[in-house]
Amino acid sequence: MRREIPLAITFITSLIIIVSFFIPHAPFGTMQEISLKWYAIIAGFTMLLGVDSLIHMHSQKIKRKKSGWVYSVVLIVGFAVFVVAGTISGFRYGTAMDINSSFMYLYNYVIIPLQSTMFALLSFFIASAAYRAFRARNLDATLLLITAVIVMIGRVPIGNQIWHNFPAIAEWIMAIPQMAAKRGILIGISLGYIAVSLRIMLGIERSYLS
Amino acid sequence: MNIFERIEKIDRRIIFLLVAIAVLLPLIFKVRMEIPISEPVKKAFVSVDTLSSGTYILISVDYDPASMPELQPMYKTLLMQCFEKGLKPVMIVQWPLGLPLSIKAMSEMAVEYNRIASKEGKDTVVYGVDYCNIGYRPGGVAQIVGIGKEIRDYFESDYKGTPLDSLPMMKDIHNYDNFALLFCLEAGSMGEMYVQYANARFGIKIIFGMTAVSAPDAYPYLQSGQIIGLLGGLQGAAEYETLMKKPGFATMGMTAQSWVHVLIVLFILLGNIGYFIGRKKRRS
Amino acid sequence: MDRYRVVFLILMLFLSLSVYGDEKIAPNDIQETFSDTVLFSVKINPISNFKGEDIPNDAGQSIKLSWEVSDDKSVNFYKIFKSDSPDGPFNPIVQLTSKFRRYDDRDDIKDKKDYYYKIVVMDNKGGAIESDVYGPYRSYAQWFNKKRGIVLFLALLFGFFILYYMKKAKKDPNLFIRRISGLDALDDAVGRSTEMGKPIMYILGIGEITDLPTLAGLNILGDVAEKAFEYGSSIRVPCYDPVVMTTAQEVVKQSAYAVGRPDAFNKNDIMYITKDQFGYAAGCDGMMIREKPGAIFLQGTFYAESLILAETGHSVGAIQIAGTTTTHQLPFFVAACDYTLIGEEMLAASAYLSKDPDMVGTIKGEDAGKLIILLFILIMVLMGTLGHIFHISPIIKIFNAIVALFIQG
Amino acid sequence: MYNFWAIFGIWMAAFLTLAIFSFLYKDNPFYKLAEHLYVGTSAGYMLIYTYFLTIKPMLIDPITKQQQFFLFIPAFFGIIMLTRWFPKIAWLSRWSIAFTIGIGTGLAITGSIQGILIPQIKGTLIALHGWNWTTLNNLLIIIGVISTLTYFYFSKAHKGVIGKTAKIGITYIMIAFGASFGYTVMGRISLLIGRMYFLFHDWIPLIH
Repeated sequence: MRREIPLAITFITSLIIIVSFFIPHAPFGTMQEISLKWYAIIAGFTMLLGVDSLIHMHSQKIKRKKSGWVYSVVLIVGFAVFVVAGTISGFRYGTAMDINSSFMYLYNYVIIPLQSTMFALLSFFIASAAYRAFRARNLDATLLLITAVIVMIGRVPIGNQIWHNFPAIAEWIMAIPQMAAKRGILIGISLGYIAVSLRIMLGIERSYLS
Repeated sequence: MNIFERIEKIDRRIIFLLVAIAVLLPLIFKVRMEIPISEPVKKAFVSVDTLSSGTYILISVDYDPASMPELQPMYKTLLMQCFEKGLKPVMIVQWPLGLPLSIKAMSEMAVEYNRIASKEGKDTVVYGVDYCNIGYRPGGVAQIVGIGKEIRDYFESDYKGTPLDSLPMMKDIHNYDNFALLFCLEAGSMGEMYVQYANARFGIKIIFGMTAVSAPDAYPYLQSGQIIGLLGGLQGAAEYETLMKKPGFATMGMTAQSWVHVLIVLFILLGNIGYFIGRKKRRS
Repeated sequence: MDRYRVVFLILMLFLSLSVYGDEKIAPNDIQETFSDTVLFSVKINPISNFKGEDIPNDAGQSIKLSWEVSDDKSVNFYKIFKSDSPDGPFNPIVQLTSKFRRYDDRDDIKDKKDYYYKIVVMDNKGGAIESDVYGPYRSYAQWFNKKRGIVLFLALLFGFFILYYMKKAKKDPNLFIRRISGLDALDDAVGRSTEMGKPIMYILGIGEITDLPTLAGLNILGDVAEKAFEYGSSIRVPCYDPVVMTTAQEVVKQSAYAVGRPDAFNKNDIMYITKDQFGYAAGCDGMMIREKPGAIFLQGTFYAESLILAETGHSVGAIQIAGTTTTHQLPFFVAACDYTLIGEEMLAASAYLSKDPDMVGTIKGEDAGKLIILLFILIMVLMGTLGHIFHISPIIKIFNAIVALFIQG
Repeated sequence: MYNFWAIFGIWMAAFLTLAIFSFLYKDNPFYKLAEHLYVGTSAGYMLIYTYFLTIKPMLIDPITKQQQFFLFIPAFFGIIMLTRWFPKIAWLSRWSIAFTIGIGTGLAITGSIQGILIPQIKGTLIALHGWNWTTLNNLLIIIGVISTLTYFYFSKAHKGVIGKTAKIGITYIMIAFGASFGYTVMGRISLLIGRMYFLFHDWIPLIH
């Protein structure tokens, strides 16, 4: 019983969406509207799913004093500070998103530096990988590296100064060969989506229920 | 160990230092370079520039601090263009971490434009009359399709909670038909969702402002006419700033970008020279 | 031989000089004059060409009104009135600014009932010019959205082939799937690594158990583990997600039994590192540097951390075979690894190995879809080209008719 | 006039930026502290964000202000999604997951066909006529799409004509990967420029 009902729900809801795509007439149009609205509300709750396991895991780590529990304390404190700041801002401004609220202040001076620096690290890793790992070991990798060099130089102002046609060559590579290959891959991927969606709809693929 | 084997074994931190210096010097000495304009950016600029005053534009802010350096300059330049041409930009946000960025830049550009406008005697822009930000709602694709019928089904109020009907500019605005253009600022795959559903089902014209990582994947949509303009990465932002004759962060950053690219190309060449010499020695 | 490709390549690079041509890069860029985004054109003052019609392909209860205005400079706003009979009481329904040229009337309209409209132009000097009565107009609800007929046809076509092959694969899972050349690379990598007496490392990336590439990675792990145990070598599997770890332990244990060496399986060879992107990458790097594996397999779901893994793997001198479906990471794997299974190749390799009916059926179904699209493009292009070159207008008409079928909306 | 809080904020941001960059030297307590702070603060942000931008505007306001009581049904499905927190009754969440997955698949099938396959195929149906560069470019596009699809065709061994077409296909794919590689490098460098600009403009004003 615990498996049949969910599979039936999945089949019926996707059928509603597909049928109302083709038949705009009375019952289906409104059915699609309602189910899309309900989907949005339920999807809103899924944003909360990760929070519990995170707090649970780290509070366990603190309780049992496992190695690195100090960092878990920092994590929980950071979490608490944001929740408190958000609640206070909510009461003062009606929303946490007001430009002068403490919540936005913390966003500007804590989340922006942390997240943007985390990804800025990648530029260093790319540089060291370019030096130590990217080798033209076969014709494919050679072709890749040559195109990469042309595009990297062509797309930036220095390319234009080396040879004024460089940017146009880089643009040609992007718009013709690169586009054609990406279109081929895109067609393959969307056929894949159709296949996976069909399998889920008909209950052949059930891993999402595990 | 010959010279190349030693070079290949260089410590990673020296490479990191070289990259940091290559970025810092051009920024400090403000070396300025001429920005060549590419076709997709020109098409995007012309599409916005030829709109008559009073036309509504939907700007979708779908990025977070991780892609702020590339997309925030595009967003700011686009807002300045809208204010100058008297267009009516409406901001919508699909990435939770992007909402504060959309709010911050919106108020900064409004203040800056009003400072210039009041000096030149033009009328200033007011929130809720000339521009507004309807914030975020969950649902992703379902919401994109949902607002195709009526925007208020999902966005009853703006990002601060003010009801949409009390914003003067939103009175006759119901769905995509009331917008001449949808300008998507994308760090991820939400742009493809707009193309697959908003453009395919409701026919709204779309322009992409994308991070450099995703820009190459958007060219098939440009060729098939699903989007009518494409800005790619910091270079795209710099080109748009140049077309608007308002050089900002992107234009300034392109010199550093050029130097680091040259540095990385050298790294690739050096690494491969060492590799081929090593391979020839091992074979002989 | 690769000579064939080098020739093609040089031809391609030469053709790139076509950039000198003055034609636009985007070939069939329908040169839209953007004036049509300028919604408002202007004529002499009174309203002309007022039209009301049912909105096609919709759920009814709506009538589309459109009109033209000579000069909207002097217009302050419009007021639209509606009534049930030509001379009946007209009550106002909406007031629109001068920019508007069309309006969808949706408030309490019943299908198949006559409605009459009147539009009043209020100019900014307070004057009002009333138009005469337009109508009757009716609204209808349609049972089928004709514009989406092509979508239904394609959905049925592709759906049929996918389900047909799924059924066929259930009866006979040995449907032909070509041997992916990457699998040979897998085998000799395991072989060379055991010759050097070095361990083998298998990294599944940072996917969850429900991600397709992670499932495919686990299938390939089963085959690699079998080869490793056959050659008497051991296999180390650092994991990102506890659920994926337990599944990997199961897969490797079955491989050990399948090769008849149950004793070779050691549960601690498959261990949990951490569920954090860069922490996991740092953990795997540490293991690579300590144990100096001969072969490293990077098969599964990878994001930005793929760079760090592939670089360290190369620096310890291991043979690296990568495979993922996240297209953004494939360029780095191709540049840094000895062999890479590209996107769907990885799924095909796992289907080839596991002979799992669902996977084999899906791949064959998708292949049918690709073949249809491929042949369709080929035929259409040949038809269109020959039609134009030899000026056979009926062929050109057919070509344009078929292309016109591909509408959206 | 930079008030105290702005200066304090910039110094805090600079400290966190350097703490993350310290990972480049080697993994150290500062990096671990900043990383855990990042995970904690984003989780806190999401909790507040979910209330103010999801639950309040789509559930609480419509129910309290416009008495839309039928919204209790999706609210119920939403709440039982959270039963995943309690293993004993976690199976209840399957109903909501089934509903959302059902909507997702329905949209995916219609979107993939109408939004991707139709326009992308139509973009490749080009009649080649007229000796100009555009026709040449169109020819290259058509060859590219057909050969890429052939490369990813698994039901026939790559021998003979199919083998050659697949070889052309992998050539196109490698060019596309090269282009993406170049663009990705560009993207990552821009992020570093952004952080360097912050460090040496907002914090230590070397850049003006």
